[in-house]
Amino acid sequence: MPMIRKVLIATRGEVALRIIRTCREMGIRTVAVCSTAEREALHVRLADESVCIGPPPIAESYLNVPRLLGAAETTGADAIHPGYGLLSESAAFAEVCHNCGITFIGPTLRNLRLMGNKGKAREVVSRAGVPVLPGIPRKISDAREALRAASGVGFPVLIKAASGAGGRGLRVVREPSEFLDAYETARADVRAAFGDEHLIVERYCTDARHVEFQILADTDGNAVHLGERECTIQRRFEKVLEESPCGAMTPALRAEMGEAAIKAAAAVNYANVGTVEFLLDAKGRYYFIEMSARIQVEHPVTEMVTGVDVVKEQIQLADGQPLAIHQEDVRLRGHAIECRIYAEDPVTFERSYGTVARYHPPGGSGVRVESALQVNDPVSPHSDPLLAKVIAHAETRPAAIAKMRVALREMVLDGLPSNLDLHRQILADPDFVEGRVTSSFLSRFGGRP
Amino acid sequence: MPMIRKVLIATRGEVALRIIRTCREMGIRTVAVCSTAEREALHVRLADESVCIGPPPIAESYLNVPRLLGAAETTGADAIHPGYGLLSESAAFAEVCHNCGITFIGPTLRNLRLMGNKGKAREVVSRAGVPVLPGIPRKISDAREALRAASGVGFPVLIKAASGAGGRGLRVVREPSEFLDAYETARADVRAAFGDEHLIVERYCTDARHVEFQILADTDGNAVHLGERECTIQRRFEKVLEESPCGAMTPALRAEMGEAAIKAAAAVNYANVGTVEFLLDAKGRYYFIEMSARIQVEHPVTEMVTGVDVVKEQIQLADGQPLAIHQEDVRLRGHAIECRIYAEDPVTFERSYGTVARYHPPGGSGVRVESALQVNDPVSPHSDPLLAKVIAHAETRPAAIAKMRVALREMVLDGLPSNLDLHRQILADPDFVEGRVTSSFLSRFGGRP
Amino acid sequence: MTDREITDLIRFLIQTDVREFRLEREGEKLEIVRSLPSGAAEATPAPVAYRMPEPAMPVRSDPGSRELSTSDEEYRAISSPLVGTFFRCPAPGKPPFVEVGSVVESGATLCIVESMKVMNEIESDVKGRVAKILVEDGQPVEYGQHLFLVEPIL
Amino acid sequence: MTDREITDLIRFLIQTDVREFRLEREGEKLEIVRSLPSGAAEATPAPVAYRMPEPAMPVRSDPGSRELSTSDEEYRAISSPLVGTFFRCPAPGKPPFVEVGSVVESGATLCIVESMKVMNEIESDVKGRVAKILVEDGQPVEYGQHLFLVEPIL
Repeated sequence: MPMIRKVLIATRGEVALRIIRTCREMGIRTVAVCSTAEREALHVRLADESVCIGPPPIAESYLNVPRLLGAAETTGADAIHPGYGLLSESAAFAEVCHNCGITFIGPTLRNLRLMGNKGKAREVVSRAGVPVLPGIPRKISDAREALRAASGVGFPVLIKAASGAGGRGLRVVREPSEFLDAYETARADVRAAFGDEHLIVERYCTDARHVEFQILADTDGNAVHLGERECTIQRRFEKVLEESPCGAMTPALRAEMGEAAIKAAAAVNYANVGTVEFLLDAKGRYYFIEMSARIQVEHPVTEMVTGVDVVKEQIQLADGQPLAIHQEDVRLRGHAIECRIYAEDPVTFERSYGTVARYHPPGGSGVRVESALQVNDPVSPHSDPLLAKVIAHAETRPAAIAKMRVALREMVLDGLPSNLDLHRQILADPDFVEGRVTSSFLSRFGGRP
Repeated sequence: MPMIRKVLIATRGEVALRIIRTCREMGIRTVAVCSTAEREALHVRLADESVCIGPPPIAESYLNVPRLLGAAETTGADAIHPGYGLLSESAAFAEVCHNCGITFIGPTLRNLRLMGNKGKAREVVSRAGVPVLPGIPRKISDAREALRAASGVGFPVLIKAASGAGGRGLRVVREPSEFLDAYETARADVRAAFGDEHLIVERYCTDARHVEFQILADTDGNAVHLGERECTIQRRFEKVLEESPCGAMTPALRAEMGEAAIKAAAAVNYANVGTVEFLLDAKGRYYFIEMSARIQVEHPVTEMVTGVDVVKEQIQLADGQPLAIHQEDVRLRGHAIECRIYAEDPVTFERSYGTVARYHPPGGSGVRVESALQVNDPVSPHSDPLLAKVIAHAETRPAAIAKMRVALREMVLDGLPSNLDLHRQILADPDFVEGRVTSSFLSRFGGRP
Repeated sequence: MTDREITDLIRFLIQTDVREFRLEREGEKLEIVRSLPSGAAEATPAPVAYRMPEPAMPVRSDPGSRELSTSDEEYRAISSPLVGTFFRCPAPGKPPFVEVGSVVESGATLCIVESMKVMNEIESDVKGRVAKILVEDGQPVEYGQHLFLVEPIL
Repeated sequence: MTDREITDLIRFLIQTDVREFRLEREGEKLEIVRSLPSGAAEATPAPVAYRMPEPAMPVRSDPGSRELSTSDEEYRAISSPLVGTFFRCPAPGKPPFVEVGSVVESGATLCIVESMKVMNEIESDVKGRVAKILVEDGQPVEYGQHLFLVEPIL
């Protein structure tokens, strides 16, 4: 029997609704939180209870730890699900939850602390025998030192934040002469975002695929992987469209990379749901990039091909239950694609705003929608720009592509610009259809890369 | 290569959208038709082309054969999909289509003519060795003769129309003294509905289950079944909730009944998609009732457990392509439930009307929605009262029930009364959960049975 | 500010929700106004034209003519009672039944709508002057589609 | 201000609900307008007759009182700046800070909202007479929930 009886969901939008669904199936009560601007949001309407926790800016609401914990306290929630983004990878938040006797639905405090230090995580994983990209595994704060190190690694290089998640601070530098400017910009960006200006530098692998493995692990060291996701189609290091399985994968390579992913997780004593991210080059060589210590936006493609409810596993593992799935139970069936529908200007690709005037999510067989969008919902700078995820599942990749095309053609979303047409273009692109995608793929559709 | 290039869809609502989706996946263009009241309907918006064919009453629009064919002619449609209900089982309509060189997506003319005569169909199937209920297998038009015959069959008996589909005219008579009244009412009802006052009488099987087999058959005599659907939960002989597989089924009984269903189809040289309906009593005895010569409302539960797109098969078979599925390819996976959401008063169970004020179809993993509903859609006496079908699929029946409960709790439909709460009650009923359902099940929820 | 600094500033601004930016400094004046929706605009959404995933079929009369005829009481619209193909002439090579400006009696034939090889003559239900012909010869028409506007003569 | 200071300022602003910012200093003029929805629009959402699948939690003040306080200019609403439990008394067994009819100075403590074991005193931001106490003692309150209506005394 689970100990968790009531979960406070410290996020909003599609993922809050996603978590509500699984909690309901598990018989767990749910508490939604919202800002004053989102009292009418669907996650608030559909949760068992709701608490308003602050004004619209996320820093004062969804990121406000005292009010989140106050809400957990007054509603008697015994666990907090942080979703993705926001506080999901904050060791500090997990620690406060722990101190208040509230289960943080995520990995251990030690896991979060280690993963928050990308250089250190890279080092630990490398020592366990998992290949990593050539790079400087420690925090660098001095620009001259960084340039020397980068020259040793060999250009092009990627500059990224030593802490924090997402695409913030990421800069590709192709020539030594451009390095110092890029370094200073990245440092400023990262300092503003995370309050920590340390960066790390590694080889930038051009035209590689981004392939990640979904991991489930318990505190007793049992671990399985649920196969891979291909997330190569990105813009500004933000994923746009994901698939499972990866088109370039073979059963032998999957077994090897899956093993490596489990090895990486074991090296850091990882417990809970996590994702081990790799670059896979054209020659079939793969390199560990980092490990995501949370549920990921793209987890549904894994659920479609494996039949495993990743959020349910996450809650059970956080509840201290042993992992019930064995590697030999995991079978991949068919092909799944996810399209992330963002509030985004179709020309500039910048965030767009407006009020949802008309909305029809696609339906039918093999089509899954994750969205909390409603007609009349305002989409403001404080809203989550991820409006909906459309997932198509079919027996083969061509059939999944055909199904997704039909779904995107059926989808209606009026009232603000979105990237729906971009997805329609991607699904019609001959290279995409043939599976010839690399990280530069999206640049052909215009806008800043 | 299919010969069919453009399909006119001679229906509306959820099934029209369902057909559009499969046509798109097959690369077939679609033409929607609508009444003047439904120009803004979703099936019109989403089809490739649309034609308004008449005023709101269906007799002057969706049932108006000359205008339907005029629409096919002006748009160059080479096939017509009749959906279910409306003209789907009209041999006369199929014949006109044939004479105009337009493919009727359904069985052969001979099939439709024979199935339109229930007594004759029953006789042919019985002669092939498939068990039928005791009854009078011919049309009866004289009341006294009918009463004599009914007494021979043994009460209770069921009176039904010799032609036509659906629940019209159906009457259960428990005592000889009630027979003549019921007979006259049924006759008037049937005459009004079908223009043919002939009735047939058969034994009424109390507390039996309604179990039907989905059949696919080509003109070369190849046929397979896709397992069974349980449709026992009915009100006034209209199905409300369906499942696949049936809880009372065993692999041996499925093989036997599936064989009987194929035998029944073969006895009438059936070609296309069809459904063979049986009553299954508590002792495992089964009786052929009738064969539905069309796609059925509840086909999605079969699609969920078999992975077969029944509409795609239907179009291919109507196009003269041989059946590509062999019986040994058909494997049932998991359990699926469908809830039909009707515009229906929750107390009187009479049709309800209004304007859709708020609508959120449930989403997430394993949840399929078939609906063409939009916010601001008017629901009038001329509208299709079937607003949406919600289908849940999971590994086991209890898991599918849990998923459906979550989906129904998530669903938002405001602006007119519906049977959403009735479904929530059914899903919470201990007998339903244990699988103890018979045809009288719904009477416990009030209203006329 | 150099041009580079200005473009950098703009690149930065478009990542934010800043709508208007004005700076006066050392004799320079810079003003940047973005095309973000204003708060007021959000509160009262403008009527949204529905974006069709696919073009609508040409069969329909354009909404403009439909509005004109229903809103303008000067004219009576003659609409199609069936679905078929619109012909202005009784047979190929023959002159049209009517032209703009023709005066017709009630019951006079205005055009043919062919459906399933049957030529259906469409009559005026009013005496009047043909003010507008709304459909091109040989075009498909749907049920209720306006074909002519007739100015009644009392 | 350097460019860097300006971009830092904007980075800060977009985390707040500031909509317009104007600064004149040492010959410099800076104006920044964000595209936030106006506060007025947010404060008065159109009443929606939504049927809740589940009863809402009691934490919320009832909409009636919220309307009263915002629409009625006679009263000023004192709302909760945090999420916690509302207590009218400084300690169990002690008399309440205020009753209906009490006259309070600006800055006077009206109640306690306990959150995470911390007793937060909530003060009146106006001199006035307590007109209504909107929450029961010991009940949970959410952010922005109205706790008291105070009739200002000039």
